Amino acid sequence: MTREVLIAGFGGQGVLAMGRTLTEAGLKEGYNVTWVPSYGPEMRGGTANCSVVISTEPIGSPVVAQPTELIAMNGPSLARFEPLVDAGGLVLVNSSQVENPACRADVRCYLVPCMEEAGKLGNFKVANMIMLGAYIQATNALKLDTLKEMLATVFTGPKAHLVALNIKALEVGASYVKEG
Amino acid sequence: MTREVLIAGFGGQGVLAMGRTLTEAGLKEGYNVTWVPSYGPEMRGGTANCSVVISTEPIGSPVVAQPTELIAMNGPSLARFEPLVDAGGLVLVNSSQVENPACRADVRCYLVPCMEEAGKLGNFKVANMIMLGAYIQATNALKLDTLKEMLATVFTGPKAHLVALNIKALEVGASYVKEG
Amino acid sequence: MSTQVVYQRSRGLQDVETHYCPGCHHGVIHKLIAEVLVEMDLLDSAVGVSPVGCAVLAGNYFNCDFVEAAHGRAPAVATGIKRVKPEMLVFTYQGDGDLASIGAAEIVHAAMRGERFTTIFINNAIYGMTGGQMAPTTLVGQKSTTTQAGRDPLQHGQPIRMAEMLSTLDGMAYCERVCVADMGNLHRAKRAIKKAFTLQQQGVGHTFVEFLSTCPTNWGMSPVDAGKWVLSDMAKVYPLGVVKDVPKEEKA
Amino acid sequence: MSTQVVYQRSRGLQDVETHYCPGCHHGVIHKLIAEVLVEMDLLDSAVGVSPVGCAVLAGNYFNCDFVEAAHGRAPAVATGIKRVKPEMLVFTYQGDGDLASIGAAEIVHAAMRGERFTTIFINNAIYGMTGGQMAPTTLVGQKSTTTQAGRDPLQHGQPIRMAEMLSTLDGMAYCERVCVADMGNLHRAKRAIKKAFTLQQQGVGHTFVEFLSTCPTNWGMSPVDAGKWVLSDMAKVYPLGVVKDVPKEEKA
Amino acid sequence: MKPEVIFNLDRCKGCGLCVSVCPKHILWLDETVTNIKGYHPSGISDQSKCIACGNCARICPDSVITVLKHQEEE
Amino acid sequence: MKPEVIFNLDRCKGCGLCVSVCPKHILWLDETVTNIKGYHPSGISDQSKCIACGNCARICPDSVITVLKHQEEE
Amino acid sequence: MSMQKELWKGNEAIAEAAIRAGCQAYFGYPITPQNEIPEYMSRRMPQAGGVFVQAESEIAAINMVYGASAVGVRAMTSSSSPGISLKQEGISYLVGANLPAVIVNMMRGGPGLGTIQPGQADYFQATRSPGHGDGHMIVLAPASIQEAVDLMWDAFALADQYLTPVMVLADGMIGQMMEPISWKRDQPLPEVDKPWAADGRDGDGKTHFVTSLRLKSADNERFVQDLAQRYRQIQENEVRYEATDCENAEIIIAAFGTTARIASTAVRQLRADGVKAGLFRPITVWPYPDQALRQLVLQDSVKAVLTVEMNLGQMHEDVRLAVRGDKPTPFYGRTGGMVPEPRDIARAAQEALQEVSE
Amino acid sequence: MSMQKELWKGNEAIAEAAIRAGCQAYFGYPITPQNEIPEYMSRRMPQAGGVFVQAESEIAAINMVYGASAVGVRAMTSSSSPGISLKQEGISYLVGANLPAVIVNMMRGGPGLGTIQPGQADYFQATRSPGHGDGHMIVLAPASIQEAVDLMWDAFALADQYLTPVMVLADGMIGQMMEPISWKRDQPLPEVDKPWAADGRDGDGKTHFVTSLRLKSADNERFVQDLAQRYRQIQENEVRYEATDCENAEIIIAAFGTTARIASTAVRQLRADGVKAGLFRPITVWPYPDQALRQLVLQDSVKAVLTVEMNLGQMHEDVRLAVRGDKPTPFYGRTGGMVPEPRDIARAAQEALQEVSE
Ligand SMILES: Cc1ncc(C[n+]2csc(CCOP(=O)(O)OP(=O)(O)O)c2C)c(N)n1
Ligand SMILES: Cc1ncc(C[n+]2csc(CCOP(=O)(O)OP(=O)(O)O)c2C)c(N)n1
Ligand code: SF4
Ligand code: SF4
Ligand code: SF4
Ligand code: SF4
Ligand code: SF4
Ligand code: SF4
Ligand SMILES: [Mg+2]
Ligand SMILES: [Mg+2]
Repeated sequence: MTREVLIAGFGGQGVLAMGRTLTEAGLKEGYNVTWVPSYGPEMRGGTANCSVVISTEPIGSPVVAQPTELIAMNGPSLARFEPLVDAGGLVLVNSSQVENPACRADVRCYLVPCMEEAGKLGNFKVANMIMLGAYIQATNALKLDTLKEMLATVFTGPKAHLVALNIKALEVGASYVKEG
Repeated sequence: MTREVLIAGFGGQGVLAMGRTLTEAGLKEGYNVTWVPSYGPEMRGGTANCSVVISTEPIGSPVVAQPTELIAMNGPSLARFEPLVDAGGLVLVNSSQVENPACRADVRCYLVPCMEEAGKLGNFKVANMIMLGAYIQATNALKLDTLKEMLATVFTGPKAHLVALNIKALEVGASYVKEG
Repeated sequence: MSTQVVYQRSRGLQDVETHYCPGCHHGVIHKLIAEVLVEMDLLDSAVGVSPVGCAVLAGNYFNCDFVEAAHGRAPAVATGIKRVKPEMLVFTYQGDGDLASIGAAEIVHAAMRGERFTTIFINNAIYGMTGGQMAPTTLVGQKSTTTQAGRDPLQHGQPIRMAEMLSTLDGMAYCERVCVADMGNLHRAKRAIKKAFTLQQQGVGHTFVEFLSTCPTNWGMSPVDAGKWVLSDMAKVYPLGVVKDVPKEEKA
Repeated sequence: MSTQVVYQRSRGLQDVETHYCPGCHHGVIHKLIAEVLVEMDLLDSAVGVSPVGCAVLAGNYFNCDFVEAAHGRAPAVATGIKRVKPEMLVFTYQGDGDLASIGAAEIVHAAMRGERFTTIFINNAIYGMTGGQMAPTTLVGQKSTTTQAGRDPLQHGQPIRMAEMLSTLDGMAYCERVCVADMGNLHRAKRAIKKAFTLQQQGVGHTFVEFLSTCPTNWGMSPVDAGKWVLSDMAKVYPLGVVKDVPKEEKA
Repeated sequence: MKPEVIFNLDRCKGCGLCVSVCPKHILWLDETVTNIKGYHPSGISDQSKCIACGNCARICPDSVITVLKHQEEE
Repeated sequence: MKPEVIFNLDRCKGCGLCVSVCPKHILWLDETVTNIKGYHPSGISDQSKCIACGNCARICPDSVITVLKHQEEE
Repeated sequence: MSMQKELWKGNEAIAEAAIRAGCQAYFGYPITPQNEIPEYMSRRMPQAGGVFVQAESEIAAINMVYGASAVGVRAMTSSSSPGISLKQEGISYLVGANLPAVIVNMMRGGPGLGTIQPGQADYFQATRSPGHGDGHMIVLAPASIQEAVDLMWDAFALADQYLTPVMVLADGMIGQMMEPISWKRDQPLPEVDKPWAADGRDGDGKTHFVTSLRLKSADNERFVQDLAQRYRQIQENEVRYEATDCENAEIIIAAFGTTARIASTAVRQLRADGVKAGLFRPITVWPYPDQALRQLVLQDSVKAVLTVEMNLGQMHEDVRLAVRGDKPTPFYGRTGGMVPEPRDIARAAQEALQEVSE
Repeated sequence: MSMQKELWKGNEAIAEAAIRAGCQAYFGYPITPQNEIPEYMSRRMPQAGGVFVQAESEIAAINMVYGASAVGVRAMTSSSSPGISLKQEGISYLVGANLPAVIVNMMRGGPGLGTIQPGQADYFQATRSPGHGDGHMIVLAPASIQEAVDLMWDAFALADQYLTPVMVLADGMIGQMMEPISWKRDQPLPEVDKPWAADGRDGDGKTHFVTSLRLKSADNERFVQDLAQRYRQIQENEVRYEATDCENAEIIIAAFGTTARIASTAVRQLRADGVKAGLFRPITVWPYPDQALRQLVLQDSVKAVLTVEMNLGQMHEDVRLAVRGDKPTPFYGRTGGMVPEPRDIARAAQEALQEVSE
């Protein structure tokens, strides 16, 4: 099993953090994992993206050129990267940020209104967690519980109250896919 | 014919100039010539030397490692370079600057008291011209007249009066070898 | 009805987007230079030298010729240009890492020789382009990615005041420190650029305008707060105003 | 009969000949440093950093450890040393080409950081080692092999005054300009070295002693005339005396 | 005299500098709008209060703003 | 007190700095002698005039000179 | 020693590994894509009792390393391509003064300012000419963060043992990516006696003079010949490489660093497609595993050796030197910051085989 | 055009030749053994209406050249080994920005400060890696002052034609010696149209931006591939060498520059002793006359190719690449500032032949 995930969006949408959380969770479940960010001035105010590979085999190339799965957090990212996705692959779209979202016919596609849902949870920052929940649900790549456990170790001390919120966000995202 | 001349002495004795004059004269007579100075901090206050090659053939190496002729303007130079001279070669010694000058048995040797003779001519600076005269006389490498002609083109204008002095110096040096 | 243009995009800039972060003063300073180039009719005969730093792409933004220099070497590149093309208006545009750190020797010597080009020095107290490391101009106590507990004078020394240091050199003819953090300062800054370019054309020596600038991204401030910090904190360490004005002193 | 030694060769120097030209002040200055090292009992714990320049072989002459630096980089090398061996007495010995030209960035930054070593700066207004080219410190009108008609301010700028320029930096704790052209100055010079070393040990910041020195060979003067020229001409452009003394100012 | 303030909205980065220098406090960042760059762009609340001082345009790092003054022909 | 000025002649480069700082003008360069380095070394003309001030030794770049003061035991 | 896997960013892992291996001083200057090294060092070095200085330039940094090393302290610097070019004189001085040092180069795409994306075009600079004069560095080329971490111990040990600068030659990919590692080696290297260090006179008053100046040519030649002798020792004893699936392979792919790990996927794909492909990966690119490669190439089964690099063909020259025309040596390269994809490499291998069979 | 012979010092002849060839600006910094170049330029350039600036460093000098060249002016610099190391970043920028420039390297013995005596150990740096990234310079290696003088015209012409830095790679011997030359070429090179120069906007308002930054990897790759294309052209069209007595030789001596002229005496001595020796002397050491050498070496008569250099064997690698193991390729080198003597070279050749016949 090799999943090659590309996660892309505006700088500030938590795209890199989403990738890191996913990678860390993959490691926890015993997979080989790699994470590579896009870096440099192209990040500045513009877009950000990262490649995550989760595999049962040793990982050769950590760069995802032809994603099996794309998470597009905004319109430009969808436009730029959707054409690269493997036929039969998966595309997750943050539909709050894309006008008239539409996907290729030969890929599995989910629209997740991350901002709206995050707004409902009272914190726009968890938009990426919502998306991550959706991703897990849509792929079964990892267990949702693994992520939940991780959250408990990430948010400690004065930030402990964020655990529940983030778990909630994961679940909202997941449910979105189940239902969608 | 290939003459490989090494000229050595204290800095300030006109060693490099002597070599250049010789080289220039060789060129005038249609020979292939090269001149290489020693350079760098070893010159500083210490010793100076240069290699002159005069040849009927194209000159490969301009560095004189095994001189056919050595002009030693002081004791350290004689001590350092005499052992390198070709057997049957020529050694000219500025005997004014060398205590108890003595030469190898297998080389032709002339002692020229350049300073004393220069003193007699009223100008210590022509010591090197005296030695050059001696060299020409001892080797017949070039014509004394070539050098004399050159002097007329080197010293012009306000320095024209130096021509005669330098010609005289060449002749003194030459006569020294004739007689010695 | 007649229409008067109070302000429109300067012809001195190309009609493209910049890559600068929101509210970064690089963009504001670019505009001022562009406006002066237009007002002095220099677009055809000016050449700018861009640094390695956030302004590395300046040549894509200005509507005049540009040469991109190696990190810190803009003064040497500008020297090469001005010496062979004395009729051109030559200016460099350098950040504080570029000019005050790696390129310290080059600016000192261009100023010493009195090279007849103008330096526009963007002091934002940080390495912007590379993500917020300490610059020689970083304030004491200021945090950066390489001084995470704040700049400590014992470890890192105290901020370097380039305008003052370079003004000890006889080749420096005109040196002023300005900023664009409010409208009054913005107007003064533009006048300083114009004066520097004018003096360059008169061949009086090196001309130098230091801008206290912002880096909202790496300072972790909003653009508006960053502008306020320039006035409240930076200007204390780097006083605004004319540091040296040889032509004026000579007249007086 | 008892015998008192008024002066004998310093134990701070190795018993070897130097390669310096007759009468060159490099030799005199070496002696003063060596004497101070002996008097302060530092021979075992001092390390000098020699430049690329006539003093490149200083490590063969001094009776303490030495590290030979790349041209101009002695302040960086000394920084590397002092940071990892703060208990050692570290000093650099640099010529004006080395320190004021190619190495301008390194000395500016060592001074800015207040690196706790001592710079001995030998300003002889020329590149000695390479045969007499213009240095940044060459006087206006002074001839050199690259300014054969004399240094021209319009072409080459005016002499750089390193002591004054560096004293604008907060990291510079003590900066004095001295010479050894007569006995009074020689004694003052030695005191300056001792003071710099003492302040270094107290960790107050960067300490810097600039020597106006001679290069009889490339100036084309006798050693004695060269010494006179230091006092008559050089000292006019480079005033002798204390330029900065932070510990003293703080006390006052 | 009728001032007009024109925004090239796609170029706006929502930095707020224009807002901070408007003497009439009539500029604001519209959080309900996101432009193609992902920013909330600047807008004018009450054009009639504008005095056409040009501050907003002069400080805008991205040359988003044009300020015009229309004069009734007399 | 009997001053003594000792020269390490082979090290002397004949620069004349010692000569120039001797308050008693008793040092000179001996043009009749050339040492192994090719220089005319320094020498003292009248040792008895020496006041053992040490100037000559202190300024000599090549540490050629040692100055001693011999004291009659009292 | 914990063998638990931890997720690390390449740059930070390398910095941490250096500290754990016993590095006592770091001097550096920011440049993408290696900024996390100085940033991490600025935090951690003081905690570890070591020295961190943000130098005013790459030149100052390498000369600070020179100073620290000259007084016997384990020191390192890091940079990326343009910054490494600026260090050439300093590296040559380290060689000339027999000083140990570790230099990390996170290569990016050149020439000039180029891009900040990964590249491998500093191979020649690293392996052929660290500055002017006859000098070499030992050059280690890790293909994963784990290997980079492990090699930091070797880098410092080799530097001390052979009194030479050692370069860790990686690229922006390895610097920027994260992957799991375990801390296999957790003991700092033992202190090494450095009698030549200029850290104060010996008890008997003997001084130390660390210098690369040997004004007399004969002295300098003696030094260079001694260097050459040491280089022969290094070539004999320190060659490292990894050969995977090379036995009886019909095509051997030669690649180093990031390109090699990408090529390993290509090799798997090729094998899946029935092509007997193997991967030859030098770990020391200087000294180059010349003999090892030659032996493998001379197998009857081998029809071609395909070199793959992120440059115009630099290691390719080492491959050609090893193969000496005995087998075809095609080349596939991406440049300027572009990273090859496994399928491209696989295709190049297929094409190479086809050409041979024609 | 006067064909009369004049005695010139190498450094001064090169400087004068540059001016006569049409060089308009010189930027340099003193270093032995090339000081006479800046000194001469400081006198003559202003007389010739050109620009001379003594830069504050070698780095400043190469960047001044970069500036002058960027606005379309023929510019040069010169230095010697350590100074050339400092120019590596700048040279890489010239390559990256497609800028013509001429750089003279009067090599001395390295590494580090080394000696100021002649050396040839910057061969790798010159031919393999002008700085980081995939770049090359055309490298011309004169063996006499006459040739150095003549090559100055070629250097500037090639730089303009291929928009590339060109290095004249000589050594202290050629810089310091005097020998007779004649001014064979006395016309300055024609002006070249440089539409890319940043010397003011075009009539239609088009601006020029001279840069080596190509942030998008794809753009940078396109640039590097264009470079590679130009390099292939250069390799096809600009290879220069001299082969003397190589036909039917039993041993070919391969050497460049000063070593080659010394080897020519050795060849005469060998011929006098009845040994059929020949001399292969590359004039362009990049591009290397690979094919020409290979052809000569493959002659049946040739038993060995002896490479002679003043280094540990750098051009030797090019010889081995050309010979591909088809003939023995022994090496004789002096290092660290030592200059080989003809008899040593002759002896090495004799030994090489003996080894082969054993
Ligand atoms: C030789 C070299 N060293 C380092 C870098 C990396 N680098 C790029 S920009 C920069 C500094 C930017 O800071 P500054 O000059 O203050 O400009 P700003 O981005 O703040 O405007 C550095 C260190 C480089 N490109 N080249
Ligand atoms: C990188 C480099 N550039 C240039 C040189 C040549 N060089 C040797 S010494 C020197 C300058 C000497 O002048 P200064 O520093 O004033 O010392 P002085 O000899 O006058 O005491 C130069 C340029 C060098 N060795 N290395
Ligand atoms: S990083 Fe800082 S200096 Fe650079 S563009 Fe962004 S805000 Fe401006
Ligand atoms: S060249 Fe000048 S500085 Fe150097 S030793 Fe001689 S006199 Fe002194
Ligand atoms: S022109 Fe002046 S008043 Fe009108 S919106 Fe802009 S800043 Fe406000
Ligand atoms: S200043 Fe310009 S970019 Fe910033 S918010 Fe206003 S219009 Fe937008
Ligand atoms: S000790 Fe004083 S008085 Fe005696 S010789 Fe020396 S300088 Fe003259
Ligand atoms: S000062 Fe010293 S070297 Fe000079 S003449 Fe006097 S004794 Fe000799
Ligand atoms: Mg900055
Ligand atoms: Mg000097």
